[in-house]
Amino acid sequence: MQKMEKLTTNQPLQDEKMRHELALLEAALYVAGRPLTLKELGSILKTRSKKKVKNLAKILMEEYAKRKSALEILELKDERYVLQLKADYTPRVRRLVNRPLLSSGPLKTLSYIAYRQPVSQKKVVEVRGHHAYGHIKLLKEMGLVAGERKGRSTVLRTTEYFADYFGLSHDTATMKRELKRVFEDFSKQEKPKQ
Amino acid sequence: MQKMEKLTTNQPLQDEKMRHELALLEAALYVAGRPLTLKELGSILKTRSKKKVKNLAKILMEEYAKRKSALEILELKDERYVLQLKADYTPRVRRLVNRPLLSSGPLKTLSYIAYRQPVSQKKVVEVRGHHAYGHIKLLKEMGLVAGERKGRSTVLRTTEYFADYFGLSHDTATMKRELKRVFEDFSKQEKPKQ
Amino acid sequence: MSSTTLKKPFYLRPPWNILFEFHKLEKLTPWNVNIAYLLTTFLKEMEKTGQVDFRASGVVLDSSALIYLMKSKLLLKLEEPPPPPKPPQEFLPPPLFLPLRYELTSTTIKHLLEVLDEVLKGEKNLRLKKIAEEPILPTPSEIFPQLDIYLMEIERQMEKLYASLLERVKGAGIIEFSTLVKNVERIEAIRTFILLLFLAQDERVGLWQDEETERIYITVGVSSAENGKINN
Repeated sequence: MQKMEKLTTNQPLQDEKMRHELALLEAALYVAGRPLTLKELGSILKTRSKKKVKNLAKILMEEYAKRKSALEILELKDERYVLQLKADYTPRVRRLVNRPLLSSGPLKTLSYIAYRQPVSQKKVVEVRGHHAYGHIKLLKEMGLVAGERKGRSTVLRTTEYFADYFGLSHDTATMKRELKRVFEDFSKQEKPKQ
Repeated sequence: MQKMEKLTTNQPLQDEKMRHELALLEAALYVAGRPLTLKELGSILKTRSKKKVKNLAKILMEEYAKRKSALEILELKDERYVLQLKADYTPRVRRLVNRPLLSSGPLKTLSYIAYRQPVSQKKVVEVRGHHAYGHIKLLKEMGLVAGERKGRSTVLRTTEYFADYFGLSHDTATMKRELKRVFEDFSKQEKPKQ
Repeated sequence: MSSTTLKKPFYLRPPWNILFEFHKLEKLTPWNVNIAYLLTTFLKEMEKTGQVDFRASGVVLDSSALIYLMKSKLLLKLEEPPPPPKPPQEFLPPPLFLPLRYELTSTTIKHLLEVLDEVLKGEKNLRLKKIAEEPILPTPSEIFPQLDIYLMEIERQMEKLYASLLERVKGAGIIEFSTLVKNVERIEAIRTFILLLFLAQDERVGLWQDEETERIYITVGVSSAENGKINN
């Protein structure tokens, strides 16, 4: 808020225009429920200036970060932006979601694959049990995991869609580091509660 | 914000607790995407005090109203609360919305249940074919349809969420009249085209 | 020592007692038992005390064999390759919950009604198909739920037949039943006759039969009073 005031103190009209543009961005991100590119956001704002969209998106991101909201706006690797619920709140409100979500079994299999990738299907089933075959099928159907035949075995890894969905790097090594951090944060949060 | 500060200046811990509760409310309203009752909101906050939930909801509503957001929280007449996009923004961002609620098969089954409700599952399957079992499962998971055992058969009807989604009355008889009327108007409009 | 100890045979005292207490024997590490020493001293003691007891010797033999068996089992076990070292506990990351994002959906009430239109057409076809499959006179238990539809259908067929009769006799006149059902299937002829009965009951046509030829005649567009009644 401060930043904005500084920028626009002497331009009340400009300020109002900007507020409207920020609200439009917010509206776009809210209804889409998926990452939007600068181009898509620009088309809503009726501008071709990527720079302008980027600046506005940054301001909106900061505003969201400042107010202690349950929602966050993230910038993904390839200059895409997404509005979503902060992961911390997911377990508490999951049951209000009106669409089928993956249950914790397939999600555990997914995190194992993400963490150990590239990993053989055999290994995944060994660690996660026979149900994992069904989980892998489901995860493939959802486009989160891809399998590649190597000789007699299948090697599994997560897809780019997966990385985007979680706002993670497309580079496997970097992603695994990022995931490690996520898991560590997660265990820290979980333990005191139990 | 001012109100909150006044309330909790001397209770930084209390303040933090309240911020967390407000964020939980926001999370619940965001992911549900439909009006939630005080009871539903209370279950997320793990409280049975409707008064407490109501107070928190009011504070959140005011906060949303203060920041010039594209989103608003409204209190409906039956003490339900909803987070939604302000109507002004809909036309500008509508073209980003391209995912249907349901694919055509399940939507057909839903429309039939809505029109004929309360209707036995047997009858639905008879008219819609055996795929309808899967459709009904999905519709139940999505909270659009509810089933009730009556002797040896299951009677299906639509839920309040269904009514809210399509902007219809919660009262079944009224809803059916509304649907019938809209349907007749619709058929009249459609015919000249053919 | 008390007198009871003295009465006990020597071999129930240590170290030989171990050979007589199987439950203890099984718990021992067999390598700690010196069988040769136990057996030699057992024999010497027996000679010395003169307490020769073959049952005791038998038990000693049995116990010795058991200890040897335990030793050999252990030896065989040593031959087996050592179990592979347990792999370090695999780290199982917690479930990765997908970020929740609200997404406005594009389905409107108009879509719902569009598909409803199709579904209701399907329902209607199904109903008609059912009627066609059912016998003309449904079994009594089914009459009631289907009655309206059944009667509606009869009426529709009656109108159709009446219209066709009017056309054939060009407004008013007589037509022979056999002419009416010429080249139609037997079942269709029967259906037509039943419909004629309904029409006759409504006094819209007259039916009569020539007693000699047994031919049936239908009068159309003539008042019922002038018509003959069906002759049996």
